[in-house]
Parts: sequence; C-alpha cells; structure tokens
Amino acid sequence: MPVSVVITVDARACKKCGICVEFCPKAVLESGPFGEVLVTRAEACNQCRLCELRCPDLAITVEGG
Amino acid sequence: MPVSVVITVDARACKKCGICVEFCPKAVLESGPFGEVLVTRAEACNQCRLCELRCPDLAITVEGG
Amino acid sequence: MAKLKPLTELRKEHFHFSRFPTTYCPGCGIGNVLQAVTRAIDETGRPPESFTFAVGIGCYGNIGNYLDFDELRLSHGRVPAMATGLKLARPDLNVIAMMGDGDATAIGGNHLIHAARRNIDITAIILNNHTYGMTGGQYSPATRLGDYATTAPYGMLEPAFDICKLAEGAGATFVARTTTFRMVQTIDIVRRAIEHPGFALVEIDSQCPVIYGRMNRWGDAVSMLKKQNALTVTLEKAKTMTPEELKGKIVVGIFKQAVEPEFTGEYYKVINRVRRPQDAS
Amino acid sequence: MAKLKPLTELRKEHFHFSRFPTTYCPGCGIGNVLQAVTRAIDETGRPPESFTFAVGIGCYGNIGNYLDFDELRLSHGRVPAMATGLKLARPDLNVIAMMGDGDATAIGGNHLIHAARRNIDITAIILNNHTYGMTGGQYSPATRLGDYATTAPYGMLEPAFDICKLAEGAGATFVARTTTFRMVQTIDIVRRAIEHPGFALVEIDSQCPVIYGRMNRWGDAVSMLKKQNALTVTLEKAKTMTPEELKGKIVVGIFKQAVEPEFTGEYYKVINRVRRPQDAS
Amino acid sequence: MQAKQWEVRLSGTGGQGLVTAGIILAEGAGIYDGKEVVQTQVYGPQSRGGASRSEVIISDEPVMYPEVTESDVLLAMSQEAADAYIHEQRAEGIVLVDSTFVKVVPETRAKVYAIPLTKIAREVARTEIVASIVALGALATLTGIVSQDGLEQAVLARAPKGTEEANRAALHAGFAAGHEVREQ
Amino acid sequence: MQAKQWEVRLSGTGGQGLVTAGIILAEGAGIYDGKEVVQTQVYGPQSRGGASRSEVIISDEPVMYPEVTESDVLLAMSQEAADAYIHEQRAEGIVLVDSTFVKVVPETRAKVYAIPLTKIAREVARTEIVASIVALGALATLTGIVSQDGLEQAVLARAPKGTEEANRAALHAGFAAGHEVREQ
Amino acid sequence: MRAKPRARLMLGNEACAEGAIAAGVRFFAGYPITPATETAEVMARRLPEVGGVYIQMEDELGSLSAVVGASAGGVKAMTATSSPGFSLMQEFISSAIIGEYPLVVANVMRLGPGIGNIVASQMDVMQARWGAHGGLPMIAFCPSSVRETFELTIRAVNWSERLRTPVLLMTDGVVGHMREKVVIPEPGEIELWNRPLPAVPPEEYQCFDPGPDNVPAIPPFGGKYRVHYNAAIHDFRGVTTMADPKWCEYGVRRLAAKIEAHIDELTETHSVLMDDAEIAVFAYGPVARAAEASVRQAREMGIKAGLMRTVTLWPFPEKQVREMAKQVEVIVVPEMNLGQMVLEVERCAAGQAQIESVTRVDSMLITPKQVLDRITAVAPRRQIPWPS
Amino acid sequence: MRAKPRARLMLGNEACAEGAIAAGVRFFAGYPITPATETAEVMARRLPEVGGVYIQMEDELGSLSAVVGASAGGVKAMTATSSPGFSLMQEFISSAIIGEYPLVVANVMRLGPGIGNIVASQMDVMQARWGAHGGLPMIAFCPSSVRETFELTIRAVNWSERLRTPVLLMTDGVVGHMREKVVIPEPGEIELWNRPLPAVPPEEYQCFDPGPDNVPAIPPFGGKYRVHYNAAIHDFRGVTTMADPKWCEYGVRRLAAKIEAHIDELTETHSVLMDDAEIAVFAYGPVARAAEASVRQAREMGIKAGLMRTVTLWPFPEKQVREMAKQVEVIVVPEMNLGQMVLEVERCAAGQAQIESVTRVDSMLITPKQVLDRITAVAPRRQIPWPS
Ligand SMILES: Cc1ncc(C[n+]2csc(CCOP(=O)(O)OP(=O)(O)O)c2C)c(N)n1
Ligand SMILES: Cc1ncc(C[n+]2csc(CCOP(=O)(O)OP(=O)(O)O)c2C)c(N)n1
Ligand code: SF4
Ligand code: SF4
Ligand code: SF4
Ligand code: SF4
Ligand code: SF4
Ligand code: SF4
Ligand SMILES: [Mg+2]
Ligand SMILES: [Mg+2]
Repeated sequence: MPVSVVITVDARACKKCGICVEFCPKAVLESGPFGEVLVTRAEACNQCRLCELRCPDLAITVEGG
Repeated sequence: MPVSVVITVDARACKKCGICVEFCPKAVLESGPFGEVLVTRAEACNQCRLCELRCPDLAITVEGG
Repeated sequence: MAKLKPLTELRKEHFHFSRFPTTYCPGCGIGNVLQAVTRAIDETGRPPESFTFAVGIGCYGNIGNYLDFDELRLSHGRVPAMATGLKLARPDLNVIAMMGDGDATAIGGNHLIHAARRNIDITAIILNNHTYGMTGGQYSPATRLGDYATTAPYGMLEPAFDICKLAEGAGATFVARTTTFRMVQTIDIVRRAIEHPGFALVEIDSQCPVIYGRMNRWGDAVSMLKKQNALTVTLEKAKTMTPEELKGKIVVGIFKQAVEPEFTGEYYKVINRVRRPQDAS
Repeated sequence: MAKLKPLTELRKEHFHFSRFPTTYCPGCGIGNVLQAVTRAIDETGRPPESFTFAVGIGCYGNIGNYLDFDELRLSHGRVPAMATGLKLARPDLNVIAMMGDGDATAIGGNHLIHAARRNIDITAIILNNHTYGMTGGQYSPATRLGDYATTAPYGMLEPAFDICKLAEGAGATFVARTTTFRMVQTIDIVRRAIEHPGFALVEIDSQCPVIYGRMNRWGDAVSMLKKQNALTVTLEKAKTMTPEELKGKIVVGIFKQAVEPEFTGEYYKVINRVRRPQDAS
Repeated sequence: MQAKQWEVRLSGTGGQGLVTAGIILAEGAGIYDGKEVVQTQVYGPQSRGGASRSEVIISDEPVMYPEVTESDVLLAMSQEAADAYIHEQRAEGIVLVDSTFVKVVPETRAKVYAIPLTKIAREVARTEIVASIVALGALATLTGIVSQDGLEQAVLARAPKGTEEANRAALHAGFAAGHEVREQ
Repeated sequence: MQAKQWEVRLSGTGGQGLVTAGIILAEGAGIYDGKEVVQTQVYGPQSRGGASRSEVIISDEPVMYPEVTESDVLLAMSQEAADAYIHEQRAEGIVLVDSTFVKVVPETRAKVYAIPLTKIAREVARTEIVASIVALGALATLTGIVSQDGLEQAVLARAPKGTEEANRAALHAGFAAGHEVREQ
Repeated sequence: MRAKPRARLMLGNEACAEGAIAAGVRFFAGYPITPATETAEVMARRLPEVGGVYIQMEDELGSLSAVVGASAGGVKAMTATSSPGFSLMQEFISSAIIGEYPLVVANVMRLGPGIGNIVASQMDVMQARWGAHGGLPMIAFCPSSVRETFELTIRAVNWSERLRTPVLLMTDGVVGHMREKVVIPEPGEIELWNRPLPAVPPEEYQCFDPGPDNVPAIPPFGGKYRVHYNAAIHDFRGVTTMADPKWCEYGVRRLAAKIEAHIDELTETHSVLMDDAEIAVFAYGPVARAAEASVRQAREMGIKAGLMRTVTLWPFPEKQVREMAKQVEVIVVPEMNLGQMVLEVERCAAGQAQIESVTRVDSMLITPKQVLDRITAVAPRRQIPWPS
Repeated sequence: MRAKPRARLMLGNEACAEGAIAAGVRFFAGYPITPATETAEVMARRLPEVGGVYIQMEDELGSLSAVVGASAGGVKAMTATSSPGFSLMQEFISSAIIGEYPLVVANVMRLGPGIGNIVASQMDVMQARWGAHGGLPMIAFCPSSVRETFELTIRAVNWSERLRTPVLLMTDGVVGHMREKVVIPEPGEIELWNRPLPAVPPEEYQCFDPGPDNVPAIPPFGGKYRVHYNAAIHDFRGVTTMADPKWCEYGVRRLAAKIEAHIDELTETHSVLMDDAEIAVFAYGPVARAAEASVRQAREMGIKAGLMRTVTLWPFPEKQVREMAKQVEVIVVPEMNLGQMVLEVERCAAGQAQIESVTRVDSMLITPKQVLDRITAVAPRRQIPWPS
C-alpha cells in the first residue's frame, strides 16, 4: 500500500528543538546528527498532525491522506 | 437618684453633623437651633457610649457612672 | 464595653486634638475610621511608637495632621509599595497602610494586589467612600453601578470592584469588610487585622455626605449612615441569600483568615542563612 | 481533526513566513501560542482584518514581526489599557491583548484588573513562562515558590499569583488556563474566549527552555513540555483533589464563563440615547 | 466713576452662591451686554464651607491682567469678608454689604451701601439661596456695570428649572433696593 | 610589537564562552599581572546563539578610549567571525583562528596562526566548552599580553567547581599549541 | 430648540474640552486631578452628545494608554492632567513619539514638587521639553486666555495629526480656572488637519515609510492595509531592528527632523510695543498679561518697554529671541517658577542683552507691579538719562 | 577563607552595586530593565550577605516607592533603572524631593525614545534636571569609568543623606556593561555621611524645622520623636498648608536653596591640557574618554586642544564653563544624544566662544576620530596660522 502522506520540514524555519520528534505518537520522526528532523517512518504516520500543531516554528507540515 | 453621667461636647471640634443625636438609643441628645448638640435627657443615658464611638470628630465624651 | 478607653485619653494619647476641628466636612466618615483605627491600635497593647502610618492622597490623606503617630505620605496610589519597603527594612515596625478607595484600587491597584500576593505583614485599611472626595466627586472603581458622579453624568456604567474579592484573588491572607456605623465590630476587626501575621486588608465602608451623598441624593451624614446600615448584611446572613438578593448589599465580616508564610519573615531567614559575619552592617 | 486548516495556508494567511526563522530560542513556547491564537482566530470565521493585536514588551512582544495582523505595541505593561481605548473607540474591531506574565501581572497588573472589572470585550492572552525572558530571567510574579532566577539567587520567596483567581477576583467574566502542550484544547479555549462577549482571559502556560529551563534544571523544550504535561490537571480532576495535592499543579480548564453587560455596549447605549443629531460627527 | 474697567469682588461664605453670582454677572455683562469680562474665584483644597470669593472684571476693552488686585466694587456678604477685603478696595469705588450679617463696616474711603440682602431674599423668595441675586440686582442699579436687562437674561439662563420666579423676584427686589439706598 | 596598549578581540558564536574568556583574559592581565584593562562585549536583544564578541584592552597606562576599533589581536572561532572582523585588524598584529571551524582565512596583512582549538579541547578535556581556554593559552604564548601564571590563576578562579582540571589541561594545551605554531 | 448666543462664558478647562471637540476629538481618557478635572468633567458630558467616548482610567498611565489605543483606532484623542499626572505620563509620551501616535496631552500646571499645592504654576515648562527619556523635540503651546485655550487646543490637535506626534498644551491653574468669553465657530469655520493616509495600494504600503515629508502615512485599523505601531527602533515595515545602529540613528533623526522642518510655522510670538523697545519683557501664559500691563505702565513712565509673548513654548522661538536680544538692552523674564524659560532666553541672547529673571513660586499669578518693579529697577541706568 | 585580591574586575553595574554597599546602602528595590539589570542581580545576591534586603517590585513606580519606604525607615536605599523606567519614576522623584527622602536612583541610559534600543545613549541628561514636575534643582553625577561608578555611587549616597534629597547617578550602557578594575576600600577607608539627627529633645522637635543649614533633622521611625514625611506643601510640623502661599514659596525656595548652597562642593570637573588650550572639548561619561584621546591626538597634530570633563551634570558647572568660554575660541561638545548639555554650555558661554555640537544617536560610543574630525575642522581657521 503506497503511503500518501508528505511530511515536510522547512529547514530555514526549523530550530531543531526536537519537539515534533519526541511527541510523535507513531515515532515517525527522528533527530539527525545535527538535530535536524528526519522522516524515517513515514508509513507509520497516522496524520494526527500533532507534530504540526506543536511545532513552535511552523516548520513541519503534514499533507496528503 | 442623682445622675452621675457627664456628657460633654467640645464645641470647637463638633461640626454639628447630628450623628450623635440621631443614633443615641435613649434619645438623650437633641439638636439645637444652630445644629449644636444639646444634652436634654442626661438622666436617660445608659452610657453605651455609642455617641462617642460614632462621632467623627471626637467631639462628644461620656464620663462618669 | 467597659473596656472602651475614655475618649479624653484617646485624644491625648493618639491625637493632636488641639488641631481640631479637622478639615473634613461635617459628618464625614474619615473621623469614624480614625477613631476605630486608633482604638484598635490601642487595644493591641503594642507601643504606639512601633506603629507607622503609610498614607496616600485623598480627603482621608490629611489624617497625619491630626494623628500623633509616625507617618509617611508621598504620592497618590503608592501606599502599599511604600509600606512594603518600610516593613522589609524595618520588620520591627507595625505598618498601617491607610488608603482611600481611589488611592487603593484605582491608581494604587497594582501595588495593592502585589502586597497581598507577597503576604507581607502590613495592615491595609481602605476607606471606601465610593468616590474621589478630594478632587470633587469623580467616579472611582468603587462607585456603584448607576450612581452619579461628576464624570458619570449619565450614571456609572462600569461595575465596581468587590475589593475583598480582589484582595482574596490576589492572595491576601486576611480579608474583611466593615462599616463606619458598626464601630464596635470595626475596632475589633482592625485589631485582628493588625495582629494577623501577614497581609491583612480591611475595607471600611464610609460616608461622604458632602460629595457622594449630595450627588446621589443619599442625603446628609445621618441619612447616609442609615442607608449604609440598611444595606449591611453579615457574612452569615449573606450565605443564606441569593446573588440577586445580594446585589447592592454591603456584606460585612471576615472573609478570609489564614496563616501562611509571611514574606518579611521568610526574607530574614535567608539573611540569617547567608549573612557573612565580617560584612555585618 | 480534519477541520484543522493546512499549516501552509495558515502560514500564508496569517504570517509573514518569509521572515522566519523567528528570533525566539529553539523550542520556545511563544511559537506554540502564536499558532494556537491564529488558528483560533481563523476558526471564528471573522474577517482577519477585523482583528488587532495589542502587544507589550517581552520576548513574546516581537510577534508583530511575524504576524500578518494589525498591531499596536508601545510600552511595557500597558496592553490592557491600550486595548481598552482601542475597543471603545472602535467597537467593530476584535481586540486581542497579548501579554507576557511580566507584562500582564507585574507592571501591567493594574490595567489588567481594571479591564477585567469593566468587562470590556477584549481577549487577553497571557503567555506565562514564569519569568522575564527578554531581560534574561529575573523572577516574575508568576515564578514558582522556591525556583531560581537571576534575582532570586536564594530561591523565590514570594508566592506566585494564581492569575486566573486574580482575574476572577477582579471581575473577569471568562477565565481559563491551558498549556502549550495541549494545543487542541488551547485553540478551542482561545476561540471561545474571542467569541465571549466581555472580558476574557486565557492564561497559557508556556516553556522558556533557554532561560527558565536552564536556570531551574527543567532541561530543554522537550523535557519542559513533559514536565509541564505531568503537572497538568484538568479542572474536573482538580475538584477531586486536596489543596495539598494541588500544590504546584497546573490546573487547566475554563474556570468561569458568565454573560454580563459588556462595557462598550453599555457605553454606546448612552451615546445613542444622548447624541445630538446636529453635532453628529 | 468713568473707569472703563471695573474690578468687582464678591465675597462671603461658602453656600451663599457667590461663585454662581460671579458667573452670572460676567455672563450678563459679557454675553448679553457685549463687554469684555474675566471671572475668577478662589480654589482651595476642601474649600467646602468657609470663606468664598469670586471676582469679575468688566471692561470695554480686552482685559489685560485677569485678577482683581484692588476692587472698584466690593460685595461683602459676611462680616469676615468685609473685614478681609475692604482694605483692598479703591477709594473711588463702592462697597455693598449685606446688613443681615455685616454689623460693623470697617473704615474705608469708598462709598458704602448697606442692604439686608439675605433678609430681602427670605422675604421675596422664601429662601436665602437667592441673596446673591438680590445683591447682583442692587449692584446693577448702584453701578451700571451691567444692564438690568442683560443681568436678568443671565440670571434666568442659569436658574435651575422651577426656580426662575424666585430668582426673578430676588433680582427685581435687588434692583429696587439699589435704587432705594442710592436715593438715601 | 612594542605597543604598550593591546586591543584584543575574541569572536565566534554564542555558546563558545567568549565572554567568559574575555573576562578571564582581563582578570589575568589586570588583576594578576597588574596591568590596566577594559573588557567589553556586544549586548543585543535575544543574543542567544548567533554571533558573539568580547573585547579586552590591556595597557600599562590607564586606558582612555575603552572600545576596540582596530584589534592588535584577533581570535576568530568561527568562519563568520573571521570574515567579519579580519578587516578591523591592524597589520602589525596577529590573528588566531580556530582551524576546527575556520576553513578560509580572509586576506590580511597581519600574521595569522591557525590552531584546531576546539579539536584540542575535545581531546584534552573531552568537552568543546573549554576551546576558548585553549585559545587563551595559545594567545598568551603567542603575544605575551598576559603572563602564563596570571592567566592560569584567572582561569582557575573562574572555573566552576569540578571543572578545574579540564580547564587547566585546556590552558596548558593552549600554551603548548601556541609554542608549536610560533616555531613553525 | 434653544437658540444659544454664539459667545459663551467658559472656564479655561472647558474651553480646552470644547476646543478639542471642535477639533474633532472624539475620545478622551482621563484621571481626575486638580486643577485639570473640569476638562474631563465636560468631556464626560459632552462627548456622548457628539458620538464620542469618555473614559476615566485607573491612573494617568492608563489614561494615556487608552488615548493611544483610540488614536491607533483612527480617532482623534486626548487627555488632560496636572503636574504629578504629567510626570507619570512621561514614559508613555516618549513611546508615543516613536510609535508616532497623534494625540494631545493638556497639562494644567500646579505648583510642585510632589503634591505641592493645587493652585497654579508654570513649573513644568522645561519638563514639557525634557521630561520624556530620549530628549526628542516636543511641540508645546501655552495659552494666555480662555479663548486662546480654545484655539490652541485645536492647533495642538491639528499639529499632532499632521506630524503624527504627541503635542502638549501647557496651561495652568490660572487660565484653567478663569472664565472668559469664547465664540465657538461653526464646524465649517475651523480648518482641521488629519493624519496622512496612504496613497499607495495595500500591497505596496509600508507602515513606517516616511515619504518625502518624514511623516509616515497611516490608515485606521481594520482595513486592507497592514498597520503596525512599534515603539522600539524599527524599519519601514515596522519590524523591530533595535540591534541595528543604522536604524537607531535613522529613527531618532527622522523623528527630530519632522518637527524641526516646521519650526517657523510652529513658533508663534506676539510683540507689543517692541518697535522701539530698549527693555523687553519675554513672557508666556497668563504672566504675559501681567507683563503687558506692566509694559504699558512703563511706557506711561517714559520707559521704552516692550513685550514679546510666546504662544509656542517648544520648539523655542529661538530666532525671534536672538533678534530681540540684538535690539534691546535688557530682557526681563517673569515666570511662575524658579526661572526656566529664562535659561533658553539667556542661551539665545548669547550675551547680547542683560537677562533679568523674575520668579514667583507661591502659586499666585505674578502681578504687573512685580514686573514693573524690575523694569524700573533696570531702567534708570539705561533709559532715563537718554533724551528721547 | 579565600584571600581575595583587593582589586577586582567588575562590570560597571556591579561597581554601582558594590559602591552602594560600601556606602552603607542596605535596601534595594528594582524592576528589571536592560542595560541596568545587573545592578539588581548583584544586589539580590549581595545584600542578604550584609544583612540588607533586595526586593523586585511590580514596576518602577513600586520600586521607588519601596525605596522611599525603606529610606523613611532610616535605611540607606536605592534603585537602578534605565531610560523608560527612569521616566516612570519622575513623579515619585518629585515627591521625594519635597518629602526630603535620602535616596539614590541610578539611570543606566539606553537609546530612546520609547523602547528604542537597549544598548546605550546619553539621551536622558536633560531629563535628569527637568524630568520631574516642579523643576527643582537636582544633583546628578555621571561616571566615565567603572572605578568612577563605584566612587560616584558612594558620593551620591553621601550627598543624598547630607541634603536629604534624591540624587541621580546618570550612567549608561557603555559604562554599565564595561569591565574594569576596582579596588574596594576597607570599610573604614570610606567617608560616610548620614542624614542629620535631631539635636533637640522629642518635645521640641519639629520634623520639618530646617535649622540653620536648611536640611531638617530626621530620626528613624519608631522612636520617641514624632516623624512625618509629607509631599504636599507643609509647615515645620509637617502639617499640610498647601492653601497658604507663604508656605508654598518658603517650601519651594528652601528646597532649591539647600542644594544651591553647595554648588561649589558638588560640581567637579577635570581639566586635561587646558592650560594653554584654544579649543576645548567639554564632555562627560564614557564620551569624555573618546574626547581625551582625541585631544591628545590633536596635540600631536599641533592643535592646542584641551578637555574639560565634568563629573557633575547637575548642578551644571556653570562657573567653570563661563571661565573656559572666556579662555578658548571654540568649545566642542560631543554627546550620545541630539545635543543636550551643549545647550547649557552655549548658555554659559554667553557668546564668548563658538560652540560646536557633535552628536551620535545610533547607540554606539562616540569615537576619538569623530571628535578629532570636528576639532580639526574648526582648528585651521583659528590655530594653524598662528606661530606657536
Ligand atoms: C498622580 C496623581 N493623580 C491624581 C491626583 C489627584 N487626586 C488626589 S486625591 C485623588 C482621589 C482620592 O480618592 P480617594 O483615594 O478615594 O480618597 P478620598 O478623597 O475619597 O478620601 C486624586 C485623583 C494626584 N494627587 N496625584
Ligand atoms: C518600563 C519598562 N520597564 C522595564 C522594561 C524591561 N523589560 C522588557 S521586557 C520585560 C519583561 C518581560 O517579561 P514577560 O512579560 O513575562 O515577557 P517574556 O520576555 O517572558 O516573554 C522587562 C522587565 C521595559 N521595557 N520597560
Ligand atoms: S518541532 Fe518544529 S522546530 Fe522543532 S524540530 Fe520539529 S520541525 Fe523543527
Ligand atoms: S502527523 Fe502525527 S503521526 Fe504523523 S508525523 Fe506528525 S505527529 Fe507523527
Ligand atoms: S457626632 Fe460629634 S460632630 Fe456630630 S454633632 Fe455629635 S458631637 Fe458634633
Ligand atoms: S452614651 Fe449612649 S445613651 Fe448616653 S448619650 Fe451617648 S449614645 Fe446616648
Ligand atoms: S468630600 Fe466627602 S470624603 Fe471628603 S471630607 Fe467631605 S465628606 Fe469627607
Ligand atoms: S528567553 Fe525564553 S521566552 Fe525568550 S525566546 Fe528564549 S526561550 Fe523563549
Ligand atoms: Mg474615596
Ligand atoms: Mg514571561
């Protein structure tokens, strides 16, 4: 089953605080070596958009579904 | 029975507001023609000292008893 | 009431009676408050020179002319903050913060709530005559809805503060309301407030016959006191009444009395802990 | 949650996203509040240009750089008073009064309680990060007892305000608390606050990881949010708990919601009554 | 007296309506007669009761210095007022005292008229409150600084609803009393 | 270089401890060596992260103008800092760059030394936080503006409890690295 | 409908209120203080009659804040206070300068320091210029009469709108509590100025772009234009740029320049008998009326005295005073303070004339005699010996 | 016990705090504001160590109020703030003048108006003199270095006590945020002055009886003496007599006189290379250091330049400037504002010297080059042609 969700992190706006990573209920995201957000399990995303809602920098978007 | 109470109004301090007269429970006091306080029924005084307590100008004193 | 100190002694001990008559209008409640507060001070048995009055600006603000107590009086509205500085610097003093409703709740509102929050051992007395007496009868944050004032020619549109609720909301640990008519209770409440180890606030509902009374047809001092008394409801009674029934009433009594850590005391604990002997001042 | 507007649209409609990244520290809760408030505004369906932000001074005070709304921003602490003037002069506007805990409850405390008393239709949002972020972490009236701040090197000795209780005591008709973690509820509460016809206050508990978090070993934004969430208790739950158990907890929910005459409306009734046609402006 | 500028001082105690009287005089002379006028009064803290004073300068030309230093016309409605202000009265001017209260007129080179203003007020209007209106009426006839007509319009414009008649009566009684004493 | 006054600029990014380094340098030279010193730094709103700069003037005589206009000694611990400040560097002075971060040294007539300060810090103290201490050590040997002894006392007086050894190690590594590059 | 005579006897403070209404002021926020309160009281009654709003705020800080809020809303707004309240407003006045809010503050001066006395003084005239931090130029007018109070209030409102800056009306307990005749013009008879509105479409609009005349255009809130008011150093868009020295310098100098460009229009002085004067009196406010009387009396004594009365306190009429100093031998400066504007006179005179300060600080108006005494005291040496 | 070296590297704001403690200050109330906050932060830590109290108040009004309360309690007290906070304090400063409370306010100036910028300026130096209503004379010191901050804080406390009046320390973000060496004297090494105590028994004591030196004696609260502080016009007993013009006049003039009597002791200026100077630079604060550098550079160029640095802003060193103006041809006045003290220089010069204002308002310290440029610009005409 193809995953239709697109998770985008705006690298300019993102401050690498790790909030989206930590509180994603599905562990979709991971922090990279420089703190950047990596989408490592997109297929697990339930599109709850909590990452979007909790990002203090409006940096992460979840689209599709 | 001689009345041993002495009710004194300090004319300098008294502003003739009538509070002592109005609220004396025993109607001991009266207002004179110029608003001055007259002690007209000293014998009825029960020395409750409400007149003293309520005088905003510390002008009336009740002594004796 | 045999314990009531003879007025002649009170005059001698706590007043500059030779400066009477005061500048207050006939029947003004400020005099009632003065008597109540000095009697309460007297009844605590604490030495009079340990009391300092912090006073603001307003009709009531001239009390220093007549009272034989130490006093500091500066700008309009800063009483609780001045009292805070004084108490912290001189924990040995009993600090009475005397304020009008305007002084305390309009321009001084912020200092009042912060003194309450800190729970600093100050006795705040608010003489609430529901107006700015000194400046001639503008509305104050304590003017009743619908009443007239020189700046409320169409009737007061802003709800008044419930000063006691405000103080409670801010964290005051002793909160009470009383009236100039209820002198015996007022003396008692003020004494308790002084003895309360923390921030204590007493609102005293008072008559301003010449300004507020006239403008609102409440009449002279006598009829104002009657009306005040008619509106008075004790806290116990109030508990049995509906909010509707309580509208416009003057609920009297002690609303809160709780012992919590007092700020000055807490601060001096720190001083005692960190003070360096060699630097002692 | 399907109704949640896509973030890309939100960015376009209500933000100057091209000016991002913001000057805020990584993980700072100010951004959470911004998102919540703009979403709430959006959800009211009212035209965006009908909203004006009145903003004070503090870290949060730079939001005008990023928000695509009309804004007025002047001195530290005067937001509720500026908002009052604006709302009275322009009843057609929706006025959002954005404040920090310092702005709102320290220097601005008086204006806050008076706006609450007047029940003027303003939405007051207090971003409570329990510190003065902008000036580098001094204690604020919302700093928790015992916590450290640059000016509380021995631990905070003054009790904090319960901001919601203060607002209630002052007469606010809508009072609520929420947190940056509870975004969904926060959006909902802020929307209700905007729609409330009267003075509405929402306290949003927020994380300041770089100043408050570091100084008090609460850690970074993630661990601050975890701790915030662990301390959070809903109003319903709180009702079942003892005061002891509630110490240090963040009670969230709507504490008060009552419809009372709104000041601007009352004032314009008078205008309509006394206005003289020939003088119409 | 041909001074083109009149300095008028109305004095007495609080409650006698002297401030209003000053305003009425100024309006009569200024608005209705078209003269230049300045009206001032003493403000003090809590000046409720106690001495009261109101001053009016009436002139054909713009008034330079706006305060009264020496009066051309002095109205004294209490003994205290008479005692206090008669020394700041010009010799060429006139003094009107309310003989209801002023029992001893201090020495002055000015012409003094005594009229029982308050008594007249009580008689014609059943209230002392209009005594100052009686005074204005008398001053109008005694000095001509304001026209009777202008004064009457000013009085009526200021009279609270329902008190017009009392005020008018007081004013006319004042006109008459003025005539009377001048003829004495 | 026989200038009796040294203007030193320490630059890099927030979190590298440059303000503290400036204070330590000033204390070493001022308090322990007895020189006259002024230390300043850039304050800005929310200058958390981002560029950081700290300046020290060391002199045998009272320092007149307290700010650095052109530096005699420039420490650049980031590429941005090197790019920004090398143009306000005097030709007769020296530049020390942290080669961990500064990959391209902009053109300058001043003598440039490159030392991997942060790398050294990681090696000798297992933390990057003392990179600026390494830098101070190197500067001391390279310039002599502060005595090694004075600097060491200053470092130890400021080191938080438990970090003394890491700081001392970093400093000595700096002394050594300074010698090394000078001899190259 | 009662036909009211067009001339009305008015209290100075009332004239301030009526002048404001005539100028289009529709919002007044105040906090009571003697001797300024009547302005608020008149406004409380009158504003609703003309569709405006009066509000009594919790203090003076709140009053000025509310005025700023209303002004930002596009409504002409003002407050009135007296000395202690004026002091409390200084911070916010400073902020209103940089935020560029049109508004008027009337200060009915009483005697200071502190609570002082509630009657009258001219003790805050220097404070009008220097009371707010930053020391930016201020505009302050000072009326000598009730009519002038009416007129200058209108002028104050007009300038505040035109230059988007707070303007001060520095009156005092004497003029504020004096009644004189005022003829209220019909609405159309008064020239009203309004803040500049943007000439560009919303997309191109930048709320702090000052345009060629240094005054940024500003629409009211609630439209398609995005409006920011910002009291920190900012760029053309209103974005805070306080860390940037360039914007600091630009911001400060522009705010000064927009006022300085209009000094000639702003400074109004009136000369009486100055043509051949050898002794000048420089005065303002009600003291100028005592001064005029004294000058006329001096002329009767054969002394060539003249009066320069200034209506504009700030910007100080520097040119006019420099010219005067070149002409006369002595300048007498009577003031109800310890000598304030006399310092400016002294500065501008630059040694060209002898400066004589006459002061009075008992809360009473200076008398003609006081001024005359000083004129005659300095006159003999200078004028009596000379044949005329 | 660690043996600390007597010299310490200190931040300017820290030196203010340590100076205050050395001067006996045991109470500090503050409200945070950049660039003044460190003074509060140091006090918060240090005061309890010496038995004193630090409190952070709800705002600047509260801070100064608390300071007054503590001062009335007999404790030496101060606050520190920056420009916006300083504006907010003006009303209370005015009240403290008439109430005669000894206290010190340190204003670490930043750039205004409004929020402005948080770095540095000298934009409030005129406000120091005129910011409070009433316009009474003020005492204000201005340090050029960290060490001088320490010393002048002590001096400010001393004068405030001796004259029972608020004293201002006008420092700025440059000096406040600079670190230099300070040698802290041993307690006994510093001369400390205290407010006068009554010499008469309690029965005879009147709390506002000013005695022969115009400063009323005052004991702390809580003793047998009855003490009133009253910010309204009052008589010797402290009874409000504001309706009485006599007391108004007396009160105002005495408050001015008690300061004016000490002008010579209060005004401290330092001259560098002034003996034969033909061009003088007049400067204060950190700008004086740029000025000194520029003057020395000018001398190297053969220009006879000199520096007068003033430590006392107020009372203005009028005599010194008048003398200087007679000596030199040009006075250059560099300031980090739009030109403030230059107006005083111009006034006192009275046309005797050409006055050149050099201004900088971008929040950065004036450089030696800026001053030198002006010196050389005015020099050629005047000095280069003359053989030396
Ligand atoms: C800063 C300042 N603003 C305003 C005033 C004017 N003022 C003096 S007393 C007062 C109101 C006093 O009201 P309240 O405190 O209720 O006292 P009351 O006169 O009713 O006893 C006001 C507004 C002032 N003195 N100072
Ligand atoms: C009159 C005045 N006093 C003090 C300051 C300094 N100041 C700026 S922001 C601030 C505190 C802000 O705290 P808060 O409102 O909680 O906002 P935060 O920075 O925490 O977001 C202070 C004290 C100021 N700008 N103006
Ligand atoms: S929450 Fe936002 S800012 Fe933080 S790491 Fe995720 S995308 Fe970046
Ligand atoms: S939408 Fe929900 S599940 Fe998907 S990445 Fe974001 S937080 Fe995780
Ligand atoms: S209550 Fe006091 S003041 Fe009033 S009438 Fe009686 S004695 Fe006089
Ligand atoms: S003591 Fe009581 S009974 Fe006697 S006169 Fe007074 S009020 Fe009346
Ligand atoms: S005005 Fe009112 S409060 Fe003031 S003295 Fe008179 S009665 Fe009392
Ligand atoms: S200091 Fe705190 S509140 Fe301010 S931006 Fe940083 S994290 Fe946010
Ligand atoms: Mg009141
Ligand atoms: Mg905060």
